[in-house]
Amino acid sequence: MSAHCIALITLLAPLASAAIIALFLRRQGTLAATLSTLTAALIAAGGLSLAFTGARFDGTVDWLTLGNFTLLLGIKFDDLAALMISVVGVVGLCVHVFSLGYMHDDAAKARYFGGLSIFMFSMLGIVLADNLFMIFIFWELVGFSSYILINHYYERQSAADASKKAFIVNRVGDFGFLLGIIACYYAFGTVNLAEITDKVQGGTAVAAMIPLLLFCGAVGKSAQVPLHVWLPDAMEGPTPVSALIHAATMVAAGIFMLCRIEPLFAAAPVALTVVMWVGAITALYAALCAITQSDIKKVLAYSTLSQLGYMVAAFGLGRLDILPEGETGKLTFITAGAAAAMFHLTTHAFFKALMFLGSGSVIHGCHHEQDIFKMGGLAKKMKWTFITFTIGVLAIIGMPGLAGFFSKDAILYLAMENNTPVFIILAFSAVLTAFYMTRLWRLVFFGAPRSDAASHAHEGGFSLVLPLIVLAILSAAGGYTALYGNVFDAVWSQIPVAHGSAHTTILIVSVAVMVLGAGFAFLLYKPASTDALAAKSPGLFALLALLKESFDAAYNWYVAKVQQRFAMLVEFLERIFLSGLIIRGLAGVVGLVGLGARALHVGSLHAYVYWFLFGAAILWAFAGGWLN
Amino acid sequence: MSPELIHAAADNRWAAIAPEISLGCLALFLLVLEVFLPKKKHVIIPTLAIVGQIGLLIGFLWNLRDASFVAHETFNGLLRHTQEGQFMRVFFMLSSILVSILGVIALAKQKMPKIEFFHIVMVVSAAMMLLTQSNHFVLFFVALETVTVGFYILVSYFRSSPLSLEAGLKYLITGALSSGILLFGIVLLYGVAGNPTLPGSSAESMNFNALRVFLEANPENFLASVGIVFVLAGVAFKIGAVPFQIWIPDVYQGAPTPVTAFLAVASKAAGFGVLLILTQRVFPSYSDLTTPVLSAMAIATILFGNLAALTQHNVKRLIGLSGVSHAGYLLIAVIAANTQPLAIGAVYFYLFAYLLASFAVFGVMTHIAGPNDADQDLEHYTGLAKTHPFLGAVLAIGIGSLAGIPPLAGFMGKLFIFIAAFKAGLYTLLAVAIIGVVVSIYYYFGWIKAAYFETWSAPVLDGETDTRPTRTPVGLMAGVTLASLAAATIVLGFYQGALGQWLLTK
Amino acid sequence: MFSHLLLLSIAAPLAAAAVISAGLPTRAAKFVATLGFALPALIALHVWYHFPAGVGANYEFIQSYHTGLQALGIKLTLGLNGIALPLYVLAGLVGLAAGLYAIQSGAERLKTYLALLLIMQAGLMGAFSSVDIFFFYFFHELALIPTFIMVGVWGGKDRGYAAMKMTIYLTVGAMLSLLGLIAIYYKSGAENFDLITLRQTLLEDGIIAGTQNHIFGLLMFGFGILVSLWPLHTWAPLGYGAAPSSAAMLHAGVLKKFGLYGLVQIAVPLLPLGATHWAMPLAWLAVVGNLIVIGLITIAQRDLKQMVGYSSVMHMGYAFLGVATLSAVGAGGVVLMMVAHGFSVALLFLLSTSVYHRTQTFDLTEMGGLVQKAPVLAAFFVTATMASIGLPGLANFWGELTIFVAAWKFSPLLTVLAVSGVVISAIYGLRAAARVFFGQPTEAFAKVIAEKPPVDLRWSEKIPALILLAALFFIGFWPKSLSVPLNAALEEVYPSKAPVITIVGQ
Amino acid sequence: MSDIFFYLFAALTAGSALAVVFTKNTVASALSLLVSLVGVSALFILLDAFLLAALMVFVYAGAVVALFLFIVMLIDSHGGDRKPFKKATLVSGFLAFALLVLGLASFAKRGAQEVIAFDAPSASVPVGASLRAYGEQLFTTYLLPVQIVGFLLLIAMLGVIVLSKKFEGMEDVK
Amino acid sequence: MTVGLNEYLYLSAVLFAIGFFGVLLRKNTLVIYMCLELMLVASTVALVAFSHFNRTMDGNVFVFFILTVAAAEVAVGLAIIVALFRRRQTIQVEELNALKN
Repeated sequence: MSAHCIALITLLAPLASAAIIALFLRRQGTLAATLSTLTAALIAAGGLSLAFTGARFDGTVDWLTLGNFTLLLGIKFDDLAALMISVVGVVGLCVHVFSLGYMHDDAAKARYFGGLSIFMFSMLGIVLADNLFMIFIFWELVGFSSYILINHYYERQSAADASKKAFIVNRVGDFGFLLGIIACYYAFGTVNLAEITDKVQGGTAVAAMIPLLLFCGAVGKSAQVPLHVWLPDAMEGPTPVSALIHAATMVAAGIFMLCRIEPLFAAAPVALTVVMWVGAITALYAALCAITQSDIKKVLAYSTLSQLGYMVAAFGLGRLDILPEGETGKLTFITAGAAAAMFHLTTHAFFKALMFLGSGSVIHGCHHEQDIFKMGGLAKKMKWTFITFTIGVLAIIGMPGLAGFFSKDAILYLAMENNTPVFIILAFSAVLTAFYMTRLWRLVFFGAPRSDAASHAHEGGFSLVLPLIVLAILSAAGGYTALYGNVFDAVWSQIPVAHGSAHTTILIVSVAVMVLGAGFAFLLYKPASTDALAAKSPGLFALLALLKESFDAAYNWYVAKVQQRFAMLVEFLERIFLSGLIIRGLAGVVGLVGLGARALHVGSLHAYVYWFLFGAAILWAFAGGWLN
Repeated sequence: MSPELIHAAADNRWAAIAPEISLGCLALFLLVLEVFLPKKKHVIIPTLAIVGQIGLLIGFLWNLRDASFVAHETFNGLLRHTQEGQFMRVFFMLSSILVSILGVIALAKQKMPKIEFFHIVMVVSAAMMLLTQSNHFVLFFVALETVTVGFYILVSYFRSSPLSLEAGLKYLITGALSSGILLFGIVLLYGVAGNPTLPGSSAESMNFNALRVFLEANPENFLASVGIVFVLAGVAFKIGAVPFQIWIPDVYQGAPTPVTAFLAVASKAAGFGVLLILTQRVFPSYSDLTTPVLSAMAIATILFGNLAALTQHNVKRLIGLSGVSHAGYLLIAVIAANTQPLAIGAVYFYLFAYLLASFAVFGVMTHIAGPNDADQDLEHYTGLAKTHPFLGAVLAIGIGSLAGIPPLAGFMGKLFIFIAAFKAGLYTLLAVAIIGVVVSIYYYFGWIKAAYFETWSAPVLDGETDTRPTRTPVGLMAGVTLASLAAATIVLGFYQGALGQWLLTK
Repeated sequence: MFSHLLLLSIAAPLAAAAVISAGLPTRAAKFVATLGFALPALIALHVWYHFPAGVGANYEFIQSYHTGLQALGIKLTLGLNGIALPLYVLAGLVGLAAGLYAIQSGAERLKTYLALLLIMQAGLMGAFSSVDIFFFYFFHELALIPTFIMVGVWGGKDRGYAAMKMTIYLTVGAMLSLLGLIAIYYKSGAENFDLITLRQTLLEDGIIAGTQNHIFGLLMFGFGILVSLWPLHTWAPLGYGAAPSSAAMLHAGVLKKFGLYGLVQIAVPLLPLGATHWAMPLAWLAVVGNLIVIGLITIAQRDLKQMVGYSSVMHMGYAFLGVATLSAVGAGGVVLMMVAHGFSVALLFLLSTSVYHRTQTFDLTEMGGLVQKAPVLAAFFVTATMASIGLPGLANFWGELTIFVAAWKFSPLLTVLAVSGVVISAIYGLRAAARVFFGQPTEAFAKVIAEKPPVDLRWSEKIPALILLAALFFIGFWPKSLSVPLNAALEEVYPSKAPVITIVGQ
Repeated sequence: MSDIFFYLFAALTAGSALAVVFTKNTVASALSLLVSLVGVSALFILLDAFLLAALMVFVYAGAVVALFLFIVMLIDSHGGDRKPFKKATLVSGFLAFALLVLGLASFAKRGAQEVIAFDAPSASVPVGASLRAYGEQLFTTYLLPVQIVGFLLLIAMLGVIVLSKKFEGMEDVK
Repeated sequence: MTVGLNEYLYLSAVLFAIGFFGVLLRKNTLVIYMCLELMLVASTVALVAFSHFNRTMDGNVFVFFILTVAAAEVAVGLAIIVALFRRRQTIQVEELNALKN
């Protein structure tokens, strides 16, 4: 079977699965789950085989031609796509398997797995796309699948609101993205990624506006400030969904897309700077917000935001002045920042999916209790979960030797080399990361159970544990690029690696950061049912909470007070002026004239004779030429 | 007798006016029957009148293939037989039949002598047939006055109703006034054109051909101009063009419904037939005068008719005023006919569509009308579509056609006029016509609304009587007639066939 | 037989309507109506399938019939090119869906309702398969008239006013466009209504610029009213709010596209200079008026049906913008958009009514949580909403995307404003879906549930909905099925090499 | 000589016409009409239309005015109970009169120029003088109108019957 | 200066105007009707004059018809007036306005 064929099957299988579920398996939840999971396995198998057999190809087909506009659909399977498809395939499969257990008793299982299948289809579409229009198409579809999955518990008002918010906020980002694509189409005459690269490298000037507009898409999808507001709310969805979509893959699509269009940024450094600052601010802001959260998933959500900020910042940091030596045979992108971002994306996908699934396991064990202050003592009751979650925590806070350590180091190194303020911000964010993750970890797993639910907690079934183990292994080992062989060389070779004194410095910083954050957290938080920070420093706690609330408050204010009122004002104006004054007024005037004309028929013959006289006079005047 | 006289007498080729003669004879025969038939058997006379007329119409249509008189003049130039004339003959015979049919229904509600009604209708129809073939002012005037006098009688036919008589009086006085003006115009034209000192003058100066020659030779004669506008004023009265339209609502309301139909359709058509003859055959060289006159009339007519009808509740007045606006549209075509021969066909087509639609509507009105024929309110139509779906459907089709809604015949008529007007470059008139059509939608729609939409009607309390008159059940003959009118309106909208082809290639 | 397929697709529903109104028993009437709706749909599918690949520039399946207007250059010429084909298919399928829905709707006076709907269907099939621009207009009107009656008789609240307003607005629009078409007919010098001949004539010798501007202005505002161009749109939400669902489906889904189709197929290609003159104003009206102002107004709606109505007005903004780009890309986008919007808005109207049957209200603030009782309905509704807000994979996306692409070249600023419509439509679309289906039922709705537990979508609703959904998905996944013939036609009509028509006397 | 007669009869005609309009009494109006018609018939004689002059007297003065008088006697027994003119009527009447005078003036001014070049009729046989000429015209050229007039009179007669006769079994005047 | 056509025409016009004025001014239906007759007569004066001066016969013959028509008209008109009077007991036009608006 040719590589094209495998790729196509991999891409279309989940679509078929979703279609079959939607059409025939609506009431057969178990069958639907099985089908969807098998599809996920097929994707993982197909994706990994493509990636690791080294098949690299592209191909297009004409999909819509109108006039001189042609929209092509095509596959571009290079190292970047191979890396991404591997991540999506593996994490996707894990989440599917986890879901089998987690969603076992859900009434709407079929809908859930159907949604997952659509998501897999859409995500694969983004990964494989060879042009921006195609990316956009699947981009939107990803948003849609996210919408249905967040809205899984639709009887909850909060879920309905969250799904709506996610979709609309994403649309705001897509607004810019689409404009960027169109601008790109006219600037380069093509939206094909390879052709754009050629043109840019061939010297075509790039207006900073184009990459920035495209970046809007990433801001929406990867939830960067100021469009980050949807992601914490998206935790209303089932936890495996959060793991897959809102941590590991979909939100990372923004980073992936940036890497895809990296040459444009390379040609427009201004845009790159903007991206860098957005990322850095997001990283810091989200980390600060995470500190005050009490919902286990919200903590993880803000952590995801923060890590996404990291990746974006990394991308924005751009190239290292000293290019590392290395193979450039299948080079499709050229800078260190992008490579670092992709690296962190990969490791983050593993450990964040792990932690989300772990939290899912916790929630499942605690009968859907999500408040960390009502947990405690789970280390004993849920051993597997505890162990794997711990690995995840260590990975994210940068314990040397685990996956997160390497990728975070690469980013910090790049920042240190390129931009000191950003370096400080990122380092501080890392401190905070360690702080809040440790806080979470302690509160959940240690001390005495602080609620009935926690005290009756138990480990879930095999399908819940297995994915955790797999992901834990990956979180531990995923940072060793050598393990992947040379299939992702185009990416891995660009990862900035510190040498010499820089290496030492960064190592020290990294470890210091971790120790500092974790240490503070250990000092501050004992397993308790109240927030220690709130008790000890209410001012600071309130400030942080305010920080978190401010965006939501601002948006809510905008929606309720500005947008809605403005809409009602416009409607009112239309009703009063257009339909009222102008239309009804005109009708009224005509009606009055009509009444007048009607009233001329007074019934008296004399009046009528005067009409005749008048008529004769007028005609006379015409005849005499006085009226011509 | 001198040879010329013999020749002149021999030129009276009576065969050329066989339809009119036979119609007149049929009318006389009815009177004779009334005298000789026993009282009890008088009931057959109306049926006989209708059947006889239908027979005449069929016979005439059969003989239409024989066009030996077409494009000839007979009766020493008093008559000129044209294809349009043949068309108008059919038109008037048709309307005579339809009026007779409506008359049967309407007269049944009133205790009135019947035979005279049919007699007068037929004589008037015959006179109109001659009128639209006239080629001489003497014949023109005599035929016109026959029509007018006939209408005086018909309008006041329901003599037990003061309203009918009042309408008769109003029609009488305004009609006589307009006849006076018309006559004065004719006299002036006759006098000027017979003036031997002027170029092109003729001894037979009341003959249209001679008059035309004279007018071409004297393009800016004041007396001729006055004569022309006065003649036009007389015709304007017939067609109900502003400012000679003012009598219409009152007379239409007071007149018996079939007569209203006759006035609205046949009298107006006769007016337009005459107007076309005059503008096309007699006054073309004075188009610099007639065009602005008719244009001003058209604009005022369309606007006035539609606006005045807007808030009208009495359906007879309503249809009268809407008829005024139709006259306005037709006037546009008459003006366009100066440069676009197509417009002539448009006028005839429009008239024909108008006949079908109007009689459909009047047919329904006749059934709805109560004992007080002048009181026919929109309110009487509430729920019509539910209680009498057939009448409702016919009404809707008729009104739709009058409003010019595709795919009904009335739309085609308007379309032809618009095309002709466009070709003639009459953009202002066209704009006014469009405004008129839009305004007219409102009141036509109101009528439909009354019949279809509003199912609510005031409850009849104890001790009160329902103010709405009882509706006459639809008889066989009326049913067939109304159905064929409606069907013809629809078919003619889709498929104009030979009729369209014939009218539009003139 | 096969060469007269297009005629059959018009005649079949008409015949069905005639047979039904002749008074069939209800069961038989339903059967005949099903046939009357199915046949055009089948013919549309047949024609679609057999449409010669890649041709499209020429008219296929062409047949001419004489109806008696040859003298005016009017013949009933039926045929399809790549631009007409998509709309023809749209008409067939939406007609079938609306028809099936109506047959099972249990409306009062069902037979009349079905007959009217069938007439509408015939008009739609005719309008999009007419090569003759007169019949194009004619069939549009044929389809339009039943709408008024259906709104007036079977409509919801305010139906009287809504029907009246709709009638007057649409009459104005129709009149203006009729004038425009006549103007093209006359000014082209071809004196022919046949689009093919007109094009050829104008290719050789175009109309001078000033005249083109006037004619295009007429057509733009005439068609603009029909398509609800801001600020001439106020009839639309009102009318759709009041219209019975099948009528709203057919009108908003198909009939409204007539105006855009006229602009794309007739006005822009034949009047390139006029189009250029008006492009900017049109684009600004479309973007600021339809997209932004109406978009905001849509957000402010509380009534579900009104909201769908307003959203349909808003989406027309994209289409107008596409027309204004005067390019093959834009025009193609408009056609795709029309088809997609037709299916999706019809589906939304259908489902809104289904929602109403379960909630007894259209007020969005009085519903909620319906998904728990009717998950399939919810799924359909969400899918329809997604389609209407342009989700890829559903048909609407292609149209919007291509229009945006075309618009950027025309004016980046306007494109930016227009793309913001994507956000606006997401806001109101999702909000409506959420208010109706998600969360917990409101108190008012809880009461309704308690009294009469809502059931999920019935088959009588599901089948029409599935037809529409299937079409949305099919085109969404396989746009080529329409775009290949469409593009072939556009290459011919909108060649990328300017100017389309050589201009004399400029 | 005939000039004097002309002015005499013209004055008589116009004067009595004014009297028709302005006398209060309806009977007086009818009688004035009679006088006016006689004046006209005298003018006809001046114009050599002897037959028409006779007809004018017989038909118009003799029959029509008699009919008028008869009806006046029948229904208008109170005589002229005309209400005094309202102010509005006076004003509009005055305006109307002004319009008519204006019209007349313009008619005289413009029309006169066009007919001024007339030859006075020469001494040859005046038209319309001979009865035979009427006969020939009416029964050759104008035979058709004569027939139509016949029908016109018939329907007029029928009309009068329908409007006035008491029919058996028909609803009638109270 | 002999009396020419002009003088007759003036007279005719004056008569016509007087008739018209009478129709305008008078309230009594009968008198109005008389005035209408005056207008017809005015036309006949012009007609006969034209006929005389133009030396054509047609005008005179036309007068013949006019007289007949006028007679018929008067007969019908008076019948209507009488019938109306029988029902309304008045022939004043301002009271005969049941039909209006």
